[in-house]
Amino acid sequence: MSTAIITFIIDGRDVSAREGQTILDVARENDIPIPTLCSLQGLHPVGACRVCLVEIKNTPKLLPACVTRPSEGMEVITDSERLRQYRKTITEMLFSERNHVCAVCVSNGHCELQSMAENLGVTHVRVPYLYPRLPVDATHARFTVDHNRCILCSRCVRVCDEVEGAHTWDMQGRGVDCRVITDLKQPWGTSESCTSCGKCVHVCPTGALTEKGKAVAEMVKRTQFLPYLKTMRESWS
Amino acid sequence: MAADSSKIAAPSADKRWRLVDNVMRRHGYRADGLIESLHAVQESFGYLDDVSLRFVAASLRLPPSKVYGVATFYHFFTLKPQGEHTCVVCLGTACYIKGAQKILDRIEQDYGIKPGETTPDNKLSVLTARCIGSCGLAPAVVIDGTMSGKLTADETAEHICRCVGA
Amino acid sequence: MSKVRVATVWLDGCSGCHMSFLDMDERLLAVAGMIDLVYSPLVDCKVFPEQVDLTIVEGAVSNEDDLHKVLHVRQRTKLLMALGDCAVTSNVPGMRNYFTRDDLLRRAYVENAQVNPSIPTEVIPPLLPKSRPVHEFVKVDIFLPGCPPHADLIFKTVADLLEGRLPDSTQKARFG
Amino acid sequence: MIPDELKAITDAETEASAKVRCRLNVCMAAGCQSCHGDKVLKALQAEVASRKLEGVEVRGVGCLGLCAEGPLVLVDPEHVLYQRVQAEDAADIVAALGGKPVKRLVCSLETPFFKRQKFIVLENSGKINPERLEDYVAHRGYEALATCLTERQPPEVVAEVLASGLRGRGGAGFPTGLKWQMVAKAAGPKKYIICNGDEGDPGAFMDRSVLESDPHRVLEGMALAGYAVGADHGYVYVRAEYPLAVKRLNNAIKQAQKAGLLGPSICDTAFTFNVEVRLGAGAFVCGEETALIASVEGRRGQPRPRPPFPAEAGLWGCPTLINNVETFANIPPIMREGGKWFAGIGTEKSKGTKVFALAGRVCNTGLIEVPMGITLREIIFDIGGGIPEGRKFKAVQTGGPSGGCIPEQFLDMPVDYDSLAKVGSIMGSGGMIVMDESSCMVDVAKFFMEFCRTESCGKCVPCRVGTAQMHNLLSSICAGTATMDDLALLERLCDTVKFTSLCGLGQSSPNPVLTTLRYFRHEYLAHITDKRCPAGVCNIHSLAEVHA
Repeated sequence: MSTAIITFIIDGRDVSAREGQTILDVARENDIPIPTLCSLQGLHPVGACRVCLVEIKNTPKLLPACVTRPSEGMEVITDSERLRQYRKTITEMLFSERNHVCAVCVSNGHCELQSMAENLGVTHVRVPYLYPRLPVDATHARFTVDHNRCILCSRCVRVCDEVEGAHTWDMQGRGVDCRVITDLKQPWGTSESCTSCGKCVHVCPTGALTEKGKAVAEMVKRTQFLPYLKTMRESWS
Repeated sequence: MAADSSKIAAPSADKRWRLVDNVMRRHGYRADGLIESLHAVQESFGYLDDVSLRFVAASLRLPPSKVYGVATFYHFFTLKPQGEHTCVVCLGTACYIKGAQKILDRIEQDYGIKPGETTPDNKLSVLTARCIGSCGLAPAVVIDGTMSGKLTADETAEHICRCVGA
Repeated sequence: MSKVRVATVWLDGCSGCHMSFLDMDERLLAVAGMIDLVYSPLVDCKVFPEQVDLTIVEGAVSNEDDLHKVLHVRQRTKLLMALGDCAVTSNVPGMRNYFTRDDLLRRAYVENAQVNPSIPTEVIPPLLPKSRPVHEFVKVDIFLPGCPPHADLIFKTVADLLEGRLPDSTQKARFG
Repeated sequence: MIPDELKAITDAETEASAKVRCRLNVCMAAGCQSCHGDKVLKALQAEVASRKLEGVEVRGVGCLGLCAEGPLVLVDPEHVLYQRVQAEDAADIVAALGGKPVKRLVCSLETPFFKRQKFIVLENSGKINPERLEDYVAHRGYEALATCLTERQPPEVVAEVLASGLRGRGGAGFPTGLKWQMVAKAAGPKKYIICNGDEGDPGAFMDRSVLESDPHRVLEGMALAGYAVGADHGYVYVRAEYPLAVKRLNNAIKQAQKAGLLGPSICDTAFTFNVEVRLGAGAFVCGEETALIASVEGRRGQPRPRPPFPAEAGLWGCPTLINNVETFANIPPIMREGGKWFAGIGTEKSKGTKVFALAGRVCNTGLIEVPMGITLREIIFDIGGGIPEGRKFKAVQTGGPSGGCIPEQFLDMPVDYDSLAKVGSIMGSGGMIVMDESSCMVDVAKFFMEFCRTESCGKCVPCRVGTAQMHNLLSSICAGTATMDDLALLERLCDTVKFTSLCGLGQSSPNPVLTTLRYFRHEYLAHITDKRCPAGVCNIHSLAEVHA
């Protein structure tokens, strides 16, 4: 079966996409950086964090690169003053939403939110901090969930459902009251469905999910297993 | 049917579980019957608790977290038992323009409860609705399932007093 | 050429940013040659002077004294720099913000007190309801996050300012 | 059921009604029921029975429109409308039959409220008993379905809808015919029809009224859609907050199934169409197509990015046609009278009529249907009877939390999709809330933002955090504690949320703020700089409190 090839333009460069590829996939293949938070290779994209929005010529709407498929001749702009401003504001919104105290976080230096801010030149947060009171659940033998540092990207929910197949995690409530939960919102340590595989910890972009007893320098997340598992399973089935 | 052969036993002998099970069976114990099933639980028991959520999750073969996620996403569902009497104040635009907030303030003043709360003696719960579609009669309140329109804060207070006192 | 009048202010912070400032080491000599340090915890001066060219603020605004000070300082300063995460984000001082002021004081001065448990009413300035970053109260011209910001970054920023340039906005500075 | 059988029902109904000398139509829609219309119905029935009157029929009908004056009773053939009827009035009303009407209860039908309306969607509303299939059939119900199934091919049905120029009545106004065409062309052995009755706008009750007053019309519209696009299964998604509408809809589905108008081999053709009711559970965002699909599938009602559009991949990945209640209700008359007839009503780009729920600070609150292109002034001051208590008009809010507040200077603007969009609002589903000088526009913006904040699904960052932040800023403006910097931040957040949110709810959530900022900026400034609420609504903190 021949695969259709689509040629289009990203930031003035001619690029080509195989069928099924998203703008983000093609940009990565061509070393064109597009910031992302909720997207992770090996998980279904959800288009939720909105930092990967790109401009498409002659389209009034901004579209998320992680789910948008290119069409022939499409002209994509991944970086503009307007996009930078939106990305900055969205990042600031995330910092304001919960209690991200980088200085005392075990993920300090390995955090995707922190480096997003650094790369976008976010030197301060212009929207008022909301300072919600949120719990830390350390009932699991090996892992901790700190809701103060969660950005609700749903990577943990997806990896647990799509890859591990346990579906221990889900999201409760809605709006700013959303919270990731295990089983019936019970302490993680009492979850009957959790297999303690730790995939959720390693896909978590921030210090919300961490391993117990790890020092700052040690708590580096490893996500390489994901595309590998995915390939293995595809070849298996 | 495969689902029937491994049917999940009801949590207790309470006959209301049969009503819940009927709804789930009507939907073939399929996942898409989840919201309808939760409606059935709430209609039968007044609220959703861990026992009923686990029962529904097991019957529909759904992860508990997913059921909990759905139950908390929809504001029509409540995970707390309600008081003996309920007063739903509509907060649709028309009702808001015509003073629904004053009614809520009055209830708070009289009973010390805010929307979503129940009095300590468990007599009265006050809730809000985003719009009950009775805008022509704004402001509207639903007391123990009966809708009344065009009420002032005083009239509502009297009305509640009659219901709770009775 | 007259020297640039510089002040540093210490609000609710650990003084680590001031330490990092001192970590400029030998470069301090070069800086010292160009500035007049008119007010600072590092010098003996009780009154914040008028017409300060640059004020570097460390720490979050947590109590009434902090608030009064930062408003006063802003009035007398041309350029105001928020130095470090406490000044920029409220950082660790802000971690008390999920508790009410009363709960916090009771915990600190009553429940955890060994002797004479009572909430102080004198000497200690009253806490604001929340500990907040400086820019939520006054205009801040330059932000330098970090806990603490690295001495090199402080030097580069200060050097830029002393040479009359606004600091390079693309330079990487990060929280934490 | 075949066309001849439908005709037999019609004939039987005509014959039966010939024996009826006099008919008392009691409004049994939720509005009138809530002010004890059901007791009026019972009292009238008892009165007629006790007097052993022959040829007098007392029956419940759908919405008569003027909800503000309910309970309403319409007496035919005299065509006298009684308002604010109580059970105690039954004796007087029955005694007056055939003679002089009961003066103290009469509501004139010669007012603009009734005269200026044009009924297509509501043509049967208040005329038929919504709980009887026969009554609907006698009013040419299911005629269009029977004719189309036996005489016309599906593409012809789509062509008729295209020719009508009908646009979606749920909010965005996408051309209905195009949508049908997309689904009809989509490949797939299985397709679905969804009727969106998740009328979530606070201040809107059009769908509720249609479902309560004429449920078969919606089912017929759905079946026609199913035939046109090749779907054999439909879902009606109704708010659980509308128990009466749900009851009548379920009743109508059962009747239609029994009569062979739903189910297998409809009208003795190969066409099969089943309809199921799905209850909403209180989530405004489920009015958004993809969230609605998630909800029908039993999941959290969170939208997903489009494309793919539901017309290509909707319910369980199958091509799915989603239209709202009012859109489907327009279909039977379009099929009966022709697309050309429909296109002759309304304006060039907005055809037909629109049902509005008129509410707020206006004399005649209730449900109205008007031709597109009528002006706001005609609606509010003629049909609505103007502002009560001699107060002054300030703004009219259309489109709910996704719409905007339109000030006096645009009152003479025609009501159509494009004109409303031009002034920063939207047609929306048809909520129309009138506000007078006693409303503070900042407070109104805050009200809508509070709504969006609690209805935000939480999936995308700008809507989840942005609506909460904007609500906080609006609250502090209302409290008199905000600065001009806060106002600038509010405007920046509006822009970010509008252009970066995932779905329509988020993208349009700043609209009430943007329109009030555009037309009532002075009210914002009064709160911020003068620490004063011009309407006297907001509880402004004194300066001393602010500094404390």
